[in-house]
Amino acid sequence: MPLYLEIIVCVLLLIGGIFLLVGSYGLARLPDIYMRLHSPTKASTLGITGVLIASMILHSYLQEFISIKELLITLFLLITAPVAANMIAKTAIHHEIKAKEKTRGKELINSMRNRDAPPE
Amino acid sequence: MNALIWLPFLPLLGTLVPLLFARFSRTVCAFMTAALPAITLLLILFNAGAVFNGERFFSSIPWVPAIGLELAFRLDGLSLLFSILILGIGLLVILYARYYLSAQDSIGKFYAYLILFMFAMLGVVLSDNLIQLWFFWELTSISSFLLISFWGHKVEARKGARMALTVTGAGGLALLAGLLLLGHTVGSYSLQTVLDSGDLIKASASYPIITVLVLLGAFTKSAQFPFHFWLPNAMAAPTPVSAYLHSATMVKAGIFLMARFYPALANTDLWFLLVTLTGLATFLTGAYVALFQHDLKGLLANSTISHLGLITLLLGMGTDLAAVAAIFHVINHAIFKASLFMAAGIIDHESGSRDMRHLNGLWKYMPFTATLAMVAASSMAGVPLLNGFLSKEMFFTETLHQASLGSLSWMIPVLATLGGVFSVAYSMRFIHDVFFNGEPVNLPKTPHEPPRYMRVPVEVLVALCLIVGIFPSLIVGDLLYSAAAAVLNGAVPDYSLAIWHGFTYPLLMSAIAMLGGLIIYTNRHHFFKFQAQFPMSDPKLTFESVIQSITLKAQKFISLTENGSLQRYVFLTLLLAISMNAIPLLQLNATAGLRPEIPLDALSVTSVALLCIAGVATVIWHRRRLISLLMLSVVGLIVSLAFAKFSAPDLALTQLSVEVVTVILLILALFFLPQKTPKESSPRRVVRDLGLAAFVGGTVGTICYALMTRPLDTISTFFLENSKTGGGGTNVVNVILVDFRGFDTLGEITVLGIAALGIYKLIARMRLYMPSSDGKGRAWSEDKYPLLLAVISQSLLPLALLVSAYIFLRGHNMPGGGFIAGLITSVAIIQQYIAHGVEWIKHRLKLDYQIMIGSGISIATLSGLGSWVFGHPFLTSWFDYFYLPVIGKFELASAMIFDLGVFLTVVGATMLILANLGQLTTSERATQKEHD
Amino acid sequence: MRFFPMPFHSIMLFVVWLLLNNSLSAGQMVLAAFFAITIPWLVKDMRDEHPKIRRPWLAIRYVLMVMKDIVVANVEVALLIIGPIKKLQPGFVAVPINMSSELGITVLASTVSLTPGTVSAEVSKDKNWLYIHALHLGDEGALIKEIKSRYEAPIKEIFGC
Amino acid sequence: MLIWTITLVAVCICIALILNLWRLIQGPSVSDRILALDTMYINTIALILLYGMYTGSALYFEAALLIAMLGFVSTAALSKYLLRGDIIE
Amino acid sequence: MQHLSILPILIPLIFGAALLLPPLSKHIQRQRIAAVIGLFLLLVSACFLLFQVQTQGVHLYALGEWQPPFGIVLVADPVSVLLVALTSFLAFSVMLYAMNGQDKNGAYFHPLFMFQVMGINGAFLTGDIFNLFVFFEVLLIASYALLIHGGGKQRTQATVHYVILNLVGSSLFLFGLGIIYGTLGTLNMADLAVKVGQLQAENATLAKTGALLLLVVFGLKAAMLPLHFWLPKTYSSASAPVAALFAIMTKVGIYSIFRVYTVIFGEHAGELANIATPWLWPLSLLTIAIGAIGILASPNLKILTANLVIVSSGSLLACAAISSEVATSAALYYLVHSTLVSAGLFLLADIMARQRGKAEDRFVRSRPFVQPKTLGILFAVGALSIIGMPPFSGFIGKVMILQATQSFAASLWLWPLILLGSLAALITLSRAGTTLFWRHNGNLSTESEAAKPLELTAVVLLLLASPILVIFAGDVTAYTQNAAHYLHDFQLSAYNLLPGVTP
Amino acid sequence: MEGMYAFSVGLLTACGVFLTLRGRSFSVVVGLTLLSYAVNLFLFASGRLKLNAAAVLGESEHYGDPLPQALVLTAIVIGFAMTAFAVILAMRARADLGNDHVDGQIPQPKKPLFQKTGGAK
Ligand code: NA
Ligand code: NA
Repeated sequence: MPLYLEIIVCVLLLIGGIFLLVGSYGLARLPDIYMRLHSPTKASTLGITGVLIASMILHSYLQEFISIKELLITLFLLITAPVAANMIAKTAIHHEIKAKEKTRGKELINSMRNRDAPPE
Repeated sequence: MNALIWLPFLPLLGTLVPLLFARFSRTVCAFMTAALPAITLLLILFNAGAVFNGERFFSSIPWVPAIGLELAFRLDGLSLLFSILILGIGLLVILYARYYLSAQDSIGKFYAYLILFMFAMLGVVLSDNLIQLWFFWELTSISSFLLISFWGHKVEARKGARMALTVTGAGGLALLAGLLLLGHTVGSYSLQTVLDSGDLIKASASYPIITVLVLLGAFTKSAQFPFHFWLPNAMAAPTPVSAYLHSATMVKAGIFLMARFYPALANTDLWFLLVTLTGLATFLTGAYVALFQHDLKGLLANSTISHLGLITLLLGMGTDLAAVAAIFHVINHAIFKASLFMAAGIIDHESGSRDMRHLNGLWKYMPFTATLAMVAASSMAGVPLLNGFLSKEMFFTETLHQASLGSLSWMIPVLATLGGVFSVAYSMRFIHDVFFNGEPVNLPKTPHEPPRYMRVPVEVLVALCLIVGIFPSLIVGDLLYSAAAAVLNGAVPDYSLAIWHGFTYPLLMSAIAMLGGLIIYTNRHHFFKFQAQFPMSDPKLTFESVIQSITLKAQKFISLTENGSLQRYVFLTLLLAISMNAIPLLQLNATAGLRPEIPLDALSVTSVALLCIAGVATVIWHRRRLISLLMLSVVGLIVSLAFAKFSAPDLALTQLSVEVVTVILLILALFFLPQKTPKESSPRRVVRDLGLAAFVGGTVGTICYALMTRPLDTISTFFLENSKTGGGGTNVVNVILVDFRGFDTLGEITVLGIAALGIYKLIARMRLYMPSSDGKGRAWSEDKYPLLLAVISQSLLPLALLVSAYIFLRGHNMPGGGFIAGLITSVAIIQQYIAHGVEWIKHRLKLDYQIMIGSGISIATLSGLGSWVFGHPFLTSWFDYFYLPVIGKFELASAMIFDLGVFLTVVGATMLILANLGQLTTSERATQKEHD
Repeated sequence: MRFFPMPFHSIMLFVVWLLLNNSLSAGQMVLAAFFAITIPWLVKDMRDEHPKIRRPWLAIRYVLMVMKDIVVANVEVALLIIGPIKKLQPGFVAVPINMSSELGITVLASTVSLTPGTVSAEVSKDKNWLYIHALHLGDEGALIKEIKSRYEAPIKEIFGC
Repeated sequence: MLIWTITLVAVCICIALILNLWRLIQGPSVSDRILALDTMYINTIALILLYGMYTGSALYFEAALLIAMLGFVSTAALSKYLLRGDIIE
Repeated sequence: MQHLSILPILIPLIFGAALLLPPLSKHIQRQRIAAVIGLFLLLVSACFLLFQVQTQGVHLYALGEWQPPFGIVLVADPVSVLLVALTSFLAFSVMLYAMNGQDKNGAYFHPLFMFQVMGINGAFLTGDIFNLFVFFEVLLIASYALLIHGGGKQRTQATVHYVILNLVGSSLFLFGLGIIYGTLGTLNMADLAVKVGQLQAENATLAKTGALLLLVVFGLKAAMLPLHFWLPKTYSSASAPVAALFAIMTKVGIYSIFRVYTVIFGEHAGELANIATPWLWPLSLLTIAIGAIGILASPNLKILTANLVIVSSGSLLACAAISSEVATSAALYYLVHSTLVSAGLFLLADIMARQRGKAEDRFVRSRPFVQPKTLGILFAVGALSIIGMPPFSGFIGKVMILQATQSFAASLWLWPLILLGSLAALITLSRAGTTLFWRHNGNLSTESEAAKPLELTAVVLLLLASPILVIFAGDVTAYTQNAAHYLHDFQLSAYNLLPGVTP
Repeated sequence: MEGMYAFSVGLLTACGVFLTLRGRSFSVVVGLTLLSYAVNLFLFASGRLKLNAAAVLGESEHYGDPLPQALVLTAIVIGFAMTAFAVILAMRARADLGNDHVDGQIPQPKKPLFQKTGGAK
C-alpha cells in the first residue's frame, strides 16, 4: 500500500475516531438532554463519515476496484440522524424535562410541547 | 374335545341374545337367554363321564406369545364341578329373574350382564393359562360390578358395587402380581405346568410372596376376613344376582383359586397359617355377625362369609380329606345358599320388606315358600338328612385331625364348634323370626305366594339339598371325587359320604352346635342387648370415609405440589436440569483443554464489559421495564458484534434484524402491560433464585469453556468441500441452510408461520385496556405521526426494499439470504406503520399476509418437490450457470426459489403479527382502570 | 410517468444498487434498472404527494453547501463540547418558517439539525414555526436570519414552494 | 502504521462505547438513555467498519448497513412509545 | 414408492399451507373436507409405509440426496413408522370429531392441526438430532396455538405456563445440542451413536452433561416428575380435539428418550452406556406415584384423564429406564394403547360435559345424559382399558410392563406402583362412572344436545382400537418385539444407517 | 478470549434464568430473550471460536465451522417466533385475566405451609 494512501486512511480514521469519541464524550459530559442531543447528531455523524471514507479507500485499494458502498451508510445516517434527534427531542419536551438553568427561551418548551406558536 | 375352546364362548355369544330378544316378551327373552348356557351345560355334562373316568381335556390356541398368554382351556374334575354349578345355578337364576325383575327393569340388560358374568366365571374355572385365568378373573369383577350396580339410581347399589369392585379389583391386582411371579418362577404360564411344579415353587425364594399375593386375590374375592365387608353391601344388588354371585359363583371364585393352586402352593406352614387362620376368623366373624342382622339378605350374606371361611379353613388344613370336605361343602353351600337367597328374594318381592323386625309369621301367607326356605335353612344349619349336615360333619372331623397349631391345635375344633353354634342360631333366626314369631309389622304389601314358576328354581335346589343329603354318593359322588382328584393333583384319599358314621366326636360337635344354637337363639335378646353396647360401624360408611380421606389427602398433596406457581415449576425444571448436568462435571479433571486460546484484545474486553454490565443492568432494572428493554437492546447489539467478530457475518445480520423486531414487539407489550413490576419477591426467594441462576450460569459457562478449549473434528469439512460444487454457493452457511440442511429451514419457516397464525388467534379475541397515560401518569402526546418521521420514512422505504433485494440475491454466495431480507422488508414496513399508522397503510398496502405465509411455505415445499420429477429425493437442489449476451454469466438455483419461500413466509409472518396487533389498537382509546 | 412513478427515486435506486454491488457489469445494470422500475412501482401508493424537485442543479449546490457546513459546524460543536461547559449558553429558538410543503420543512429541519450547532426539536402544528435548540446561542436574531436565508430560501426555490 | 491507527481508533471507540453505556445507565431521563443507545449504534457501526479494515474483509459491511437502518427504526419506535405509548396505531 | 417415508411430513405440510390459501382459506366447509382428505391420505400413506417397512425393512430417506451423516435423513424404521401410523390414525379420528363445530371456535384450526401433525410425524421420522429439535419446535408452536383455540381465561392461563416451561425446555435442548455437537462433531443420530463409543474420557464426561440435559427436555415433554406440573392443567383446559391430539405429545418425549438413550447412549456407548437409567428409574417411579395420587385427587374427568396420562408416562419411562428389548416392546405396545384410549377419553369427556350442563365433567350430581347407553358403553370401554382391566388392551400393556422388570429389586419397586396406580384408577373411575351415569337430579334438559354421529364415530374409532389391540395382540406384540429388537441392535439401528461405515 | 466468552455466556445465562424466575410476564419474556442470547452464543461456541474465518469460500484463508452457524441461525429464527408468541400471549393473558402475573393472579401473602403443631389448641 502506497504511503500516501496509508496516511490519508490513517488521518481519516483518526479524525473519525476523535469525533466519535468527542461525540460520546459530549453525551456523557453535557449537562442536559437538549445539549447532549447535539453531540451524536453532529460529532458522531462526522466521525462515522471519516471512518467510512477511510474504509472506502482501503477496500477500494484492497479489491483493486473502486468500492464506494460505504457512502450508502453515510447517506443513511445523514438522512436519519436528524429525525432520530428530533424524535428524542420530542420525547424530552413531552416529558417536560428541565433544561439547564441558564438556557435561554426555556419558556418555549411549553409551546413546543403543545406544538403551538411561541408566546408573543 | 376340541370344542372345549369354544365352550366358554357360547355364553359370550349369549350376551347378545337377551339384548336382541329384549323387545319380545320376558318369557321369550328368558328362554332364549337360557338356550346357550343350557347347550353349554349339556355339552359339559356330555363329557362328564369321561372326566369321572379320570380324563382331562386340554385345548389351546396361541394368542399373545409375547406375554405367555394363550387361549388355553382345560376340563378336569374341578372345572367340571364349578362349570356345572355356574351353568346349573345360572339357568335357575335366569328363570327366577324372569319373575323377580319388575317391568321397569330392563331385563335384556340384566340378562346380558348375567351371561357376561357367567362367561367370565366359566373362563376362570376352565382356564389352563395363568394370564388367561387372571383375564377372566378380572372380568368377573367387572361383570359383577355391573350386576351389583344394576339399580344404579340407588345410592347403596352404587356404593356397594364400588366397594365390591375396589376390594376384589385390588385383590385381582395382587393376584396378577402373584401369577406373574408364579409364571416367572416356573418359566411357563401354563397352568398344568405350574401345577406340576409344586416342589419347585415351594422351594423358590419368591414362594412366600407368590402365596401371599395369590391368597390376597382369593381372600378378597371370597370375602375372607378382613376383606369380608364388601359382601353384605353387595346385597344392594337384585336378589337373583345375590343368589348367583354370592352362593355359587363369584365368591366361590376365590375358593376355586385356592383349590386350583392347591397342588402348587398348599401344604406348607405358611399356607396353613395364612389360610387356616383367615378361614377360622372369617368363619367365626361371619357366623357371629349374621345373627345380629335384621336384613334377611344381610343375614344370608354374613352366613355366606362364614361358610366361605369354613371352606377356606378346610383348604388351609393341608390334609387331603380336608380338601375333599372343602369341595363337598362348596357344592352344598352353593345349593342351599342359592335357594335361600331366592327364597329371601321371594319374601322381599311378595311382602315388600326384608327387615326381620317387620317380617313375622309368614308361614300363614306363603306356606309353600316357607317350607322350602326352612328346609334350605336347616341344611345351612347342618341338620341331618340334608346336604349341609354331611359336609359339616366332614368339617368337624377334619378339625379334629389336624395338629399344625402344635399344642394350640385343640382350639380349632372348639372354635369350629362355636362357629357351628352361631350358624345354627342364625339359621334358626331365619326360620323362626320370619315365618313364625307373631304377626307381620307394617309390611308394605300383604304377603302371598309368588308366581308358580318363580318357585321352581327354589324347589329344584331344595330338592337337591334333600337328595344330596340322603343319597350323597349317588348324586355327587363322582363329581366330588373327580374334583378332589383335580385339587389334589392325583391320589384321592378314602372317604365315605355316608350319613351315619356312628356316635363320633363330630356328631357330638354337631349336637353341641344344635343345642348351643338353640340356646343362643332363644336368649337372643341378651345378645342383642350386649351387641347394642358397641357402636355399630357400618363398613360402607367406613369404607367410603376411608376413600374420602384418601381422596382428600391426595387433593391436599396435589394442591401442595401442583400449586399453580409457574415460578416453582420453572425452578424445579432448571434445578433438575442443572443438577443432572453438573454432576458429571465433577469428574472432569481440568476445565481447560489443550486447544490454544485466542489472545485477548481491548475491543473484546470492552465488549464483554459492555455485555456483562448491560446484562446485569437488565436484571437489576427489570422492574423498570423500559430501561430493562434498552439494556436488553445493548446485549443484543453486542451479541451481534460477537458473531461478527468470530467470523459469522450471517449470524450477525440475522441477530441484528431479529433484535429490532423483538424490541418493537416488546415495546408493544410495554404499552399494554403495566409499565413497572411491583416488588413482590421476598428476599428469600430472590436469594434462592440468585443461587440457582448462579449455579446454572456457572455450569453453562464452565461447559462452554471446556468445550471451546478442546479440539474437535466435525462433519463440516464436507460442507466446506461440497458447498460450491454440490450446492452452487460460496456462502457455506447459506448453502447449509437452503441445501444441506434445507429441511431444517423448511421446519423453521413453518414455525414462524405457525407462530404468526397462533398470534393472530391470540389477538383475535383480545380485549386490551389501553392506558390513557404513561407510567408516570402523563397524558400521551397528541402528535400521532411526527412530521419529520413521516416524511423521511417514506423516502427510506424504497431504499430499504432495495437493500432487502440486495441481501436476498447475494445470500447464496455472500452473507445474507431470504430470512434476513424478509426481516429487513418487514422492518421497513413496520417503520411505515410507526410513522403513518394503520389507517394510512390499510388503503395503500393491500397485502394478505396470511396468503403470503401460505404461499411462502408452499413455494419452499414445491421447490423441494420439484426434484421428484427428476427422481431425486425431496429438496435435492439444482443449479446451473447460464450465459446471456449483454448480461453475462449468471447462476440460477432451485435454492433461490426455496429462499423466496423463506422470504415470503418471514414477511407474511412478521407482518401478520404486527399489523394485526396494530389494528387492534386503532379503536377508541378507552380509559380503563388498571386491574392490578 | 407510469413506468417511473418516482423518477428521482428511480435514479437513486439505480445508483445505490450499483454502489451496493460495486459493479458496473451489464448484468448488474440490468438488475439495477429492474429494481429502479419495480420498487417505485411497488411503493408508489405508500406515499403522500410531495412537491417535485424543480431546480435539480440548485439542489446539488445546496447539498454541497450543507456538506461543507456540516464539517465546519461539527468542528465547532466538537470544540464546544470539549471546551469549558460553563461558558456555553444554550437556548431554545423559535424560527418562523413560511413553507407549506412537509417535505420542504423536513429538509430544512434536517439541515438545521445537521449544521450550525442547532437541533430541530419541534415543528408547530400550523407548520409556521420550527423550534430549535442551540448549543451555544449567541445572537438569536442572527441565527434565525442565517437559517432563513442560508437554508430556507434555497429549499423553497428547489421545491418551488 | 495502519494497524496501529486502527488499534488507536478502536480504543477511542471503546472509550466512546463505555461513555455511552455510562450515559445509558446514568440516565437520568429515558430520553437520555435512548439517545445513548442511538449513539451506541453509531459507534458500533464504526467498530464493525474498523474490524473490516483490520481483517481486510468486506464481509462486515452489510452488518454496518443494517445497524444504520435498524438502529434508526429502533430509536424511532422507542421515541414513539414515549410519546404515544402505542407505536403502531 | 421411493418417497413414501417423507409423505407423513409432506402431506400435512402441503395441506396445512394450502389451507391458508384461496380457494380453501375462507370457507369452513372446504377446509373441513380438505383436512379430512389430507388426513385420510396421511393415514393411507402411513399404513403403506408401515407395510413397506415390514416387508422391505428400514427405509432411509436422504433429504437433498446428501448422504448421512452429512445431510438430514429420515429413518422409517419399525419404531418410527409405528408411531407415525398411530399419529395419523389419531389425527384422522380427532379431526372427524373436531369438524362438528369445535373447529369454528377460533381461526386457523385446520392448518394448525395439520402443522401439529407434521411436527409430530417429523419428530418421529427424523434421524438427525437437530432436525428433531426443529420438529419439536414445530409441534410445540402448533400446540401453543391450538391450546388457545376456543379462548377463555383458563386456557390462556394454562397456555402461559405451558409456553414458558417449554421455552425453558427449548433453551435446555439447545444447550444440550451444543454440548453434543461440541464433543461429537456430528448430528446424525446413527453417527452420534457410533462416535459416542469412540469418545475419550474427558470428552465423554462433557458429552454426558449434554446427554443428560436432553433427558430433561424429553422428560419435560413426557411429563416426568418434577417436570409434569404443566400437564393436568394444560390437557384439561384444552378444547377436546386438541387435548385428544395432545395425547400423542407426551409420547414424543417418550419416543425421543427411547431413541436417544437406546441408540445413541445405549449398551454400546462405552463410558456413556445407559447414562439415563440412574435418573430415569427413580423419577419414572415417582411419576407413577404422583400420577396415581393425582388420579385420586381429580375433580373431573378431564383432569382425571390427564393424570392417567401422567401415570402412563411414568410407566413408559420406567420401561425406558429398564432399557431392554422386552421393556421396549412393552412400552411400544402400551404407548399405542394409552395414546388411543386417553384420546378417546378426552373426547368422551367433552361429549359428556356438553350433555351435563353446568356440572360439565365434574364428579357431582347433575342432569342425566341424552345418550346414556352409548356413552356408558364407551366410558366403560375407555375406563376399563385405561385402568388395565381385561378384556381391553390396558391389561396386556400392563402385563408386558410387569414382565419387563429384570431384577427382583426392580420388580419390588415397579410392580407395587403400577398396581397401586391401577387401583387408584379403578377406585376413581368407578366413583366417576357411577356418579356420572347414575347420580342424577332433574330431568333431561332440552338444552343438552346429543353428540353428533361423526363425533361418536371418532370416539368409537379411538376406543375400538382397544379391543382390537387385544384380539390381535399376538401380531401387535410380535411387531413391537421386532421393533424393540431393531432399536436395541446396534448394527441395525446405527451402522446399517451409515453407508460405508462398519464396526 | 475463550474464558471471557464463556464467562459472558454464563453470566447471560444466569441473568436470563433469574429473570425467567420472576413472577411477571414481561420480566419472564425478557429473561427468556436473554437466555436465548446465551443459548445462541453457546451453540455457536460449540464449533469453537475462530477469528477471520468466515465460512464464505474464497473470502478467508481458513474457515470456521459453518454448521453451528447454520444451527444458530435456525435457533435464532425459532427463538424469535417463540418470543413473539410469548409476548403476545403475555398481552392476551393480561387482557383475559386482568393482571400480568404468570399465574394469572397476584399471589396473596401466604401463610406458612405447615403450621407448627403443639402448643396451639
Ligand atoms: Na321377624
Ligand atoms: Na444543527
